[in-house]
Amino acid sequence: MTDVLGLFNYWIVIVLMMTGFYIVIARHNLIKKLIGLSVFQVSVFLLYITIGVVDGGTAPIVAEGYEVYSNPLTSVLILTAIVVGVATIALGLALVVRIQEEYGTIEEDEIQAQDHKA
Amino acid sequence: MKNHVILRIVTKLLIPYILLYAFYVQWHGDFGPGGGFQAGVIFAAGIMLYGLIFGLQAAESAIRPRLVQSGVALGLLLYIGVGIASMLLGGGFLDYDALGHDGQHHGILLVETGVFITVASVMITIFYSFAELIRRQ
Amino acid sequence: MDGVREVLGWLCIVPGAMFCVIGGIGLLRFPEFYSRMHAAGITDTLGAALVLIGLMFQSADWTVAVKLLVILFFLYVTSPTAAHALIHAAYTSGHDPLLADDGPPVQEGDKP
Amino acid sequence: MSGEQLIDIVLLALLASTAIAIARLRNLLATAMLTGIFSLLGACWMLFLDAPDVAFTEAAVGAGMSTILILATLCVVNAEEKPSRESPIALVAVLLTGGVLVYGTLDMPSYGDREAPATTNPITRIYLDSANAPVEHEEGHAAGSDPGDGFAVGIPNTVTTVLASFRGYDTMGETAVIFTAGLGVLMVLAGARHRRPDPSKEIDLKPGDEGPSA
Repeated sequence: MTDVLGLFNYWIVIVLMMTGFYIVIARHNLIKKLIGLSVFQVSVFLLYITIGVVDGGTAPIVAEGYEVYSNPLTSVLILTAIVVGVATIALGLALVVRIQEEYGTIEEDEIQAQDHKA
Repeated sequence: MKNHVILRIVTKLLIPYILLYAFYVQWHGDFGPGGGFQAGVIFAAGIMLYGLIFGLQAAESAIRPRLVQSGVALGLLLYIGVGIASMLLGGGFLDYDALGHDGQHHGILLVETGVFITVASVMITIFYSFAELIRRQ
Repeated sequence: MDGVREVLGWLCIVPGAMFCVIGGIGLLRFPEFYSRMHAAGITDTLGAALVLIGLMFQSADWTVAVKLLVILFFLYVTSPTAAHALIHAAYTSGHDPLLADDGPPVQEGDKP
Repeated sequence: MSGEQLIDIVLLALLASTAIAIARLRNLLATAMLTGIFSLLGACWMLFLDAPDVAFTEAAVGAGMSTILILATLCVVNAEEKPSRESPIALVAVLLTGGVLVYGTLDMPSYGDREAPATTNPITRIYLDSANAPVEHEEGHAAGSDPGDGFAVGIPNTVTTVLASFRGYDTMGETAVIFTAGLGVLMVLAGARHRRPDPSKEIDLKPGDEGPSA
């Protein structure tokens, strides 16, 4: 088998990704779907950071006495992604509040039932 | 939340340190981990703590919703203003070398302050609008 | 001097870690909410404090030690308050504690 | 099995178990708390992977802000997740995609080795060198204009340098995203203030057609 320890990180990231994916698909509660989405996002962040790691390297802050640094580029990408992720989650939650006000429920199947009826 | 004496005293003790830490994170972003986003979120968390413990009225009188909503646009304006300024001074858009001798330093600090204002104001407006809904219920 | 600091550091970190483990086990084993909160309290205050003090001994230079001291102060103020807020909220929302003469606790076979 | 790998595996196991607990739990309040714990564990793991800036943001934003937002929504909505029949198709689809992804990672570089293309790429070296080279070049030398000899920014924290100086335009776009998200929440929720709290009394909530919630 290829070195399990080396690829172990990626497999766990995939497990997290699939759990988030499952929550978004299988659960009918809208808030649960948003939480599933944020789980999925965190796993993508961890995937990028795992790619950027260098053995024996320190944080990408240049200081005397340290020569090997981990990759700063992946960190920058993820910094942007985290904040955008929270912005979208906040908007999604505001919409959930409005949906609950209009439909009286946040279960996806009940909402669809009301839509077909109206 | 009025009768929590211990919580009120501890928050009165902690909030100055939280806000001070937010500014430290903001301006220390060049040398250590930190920057505009984290500082904005920490600042907003300090205000939210104040709002939760001392009530929405106290928080809204401390930081007016009008001021915060203008802060949302102000931060972005500051960011784009730095870009335009560097264009007027001869460099390209958002090219901080044109801002003078130590242009990179000043440019990055100004830009991070713009991000700080926008992120802090957005998080506080979201908190105010949710708290408004809870209070109306 | 460094050897002594190193040993002192480990002398603090290992018991701190042990207290955290004990707190965790207490969290699982105790029958109901209030005793569990007591166990969680141990992990927060004593375990974390000992680990922090141990790290202070082992820190390379003074700035790191001062930062750890500030963290210790912050932890000493927030974690008991958090525990207080949690228990106060539980008590006011009518979650009454399991007293000694209440007979067998929730799970059978466990002596209260 | 060095000590570091042990910490790595324990943190990953905690992360995976928290994610599975989030998937299985019915009680929304407990799920909100678990999301906070999940983000905090993610932040711990990012710190372990030598990315302190990202760990800082993930902890402040993920554990702090999104948990507060979800709790606020739960306060307003206070709904309980109703047990619903879960179709096995979802599980099959998830397992299938997971299997294909795992197969995909088989020839990725192993964790942290130095010959990985991401680290040996010259671009990374340029960004790292740009941080500590002292600023001595003359005016008008536009940063990033000629990546050949590298450009000096003189700020130790490479992540902030790349974020604000080299990718300044992207960060501006990102601040615009936060601006629009704040605006969106304001417009969506501010509308609630003008409607009467009691939706049953039907006045022309929506001009023309009859509101669904009558």
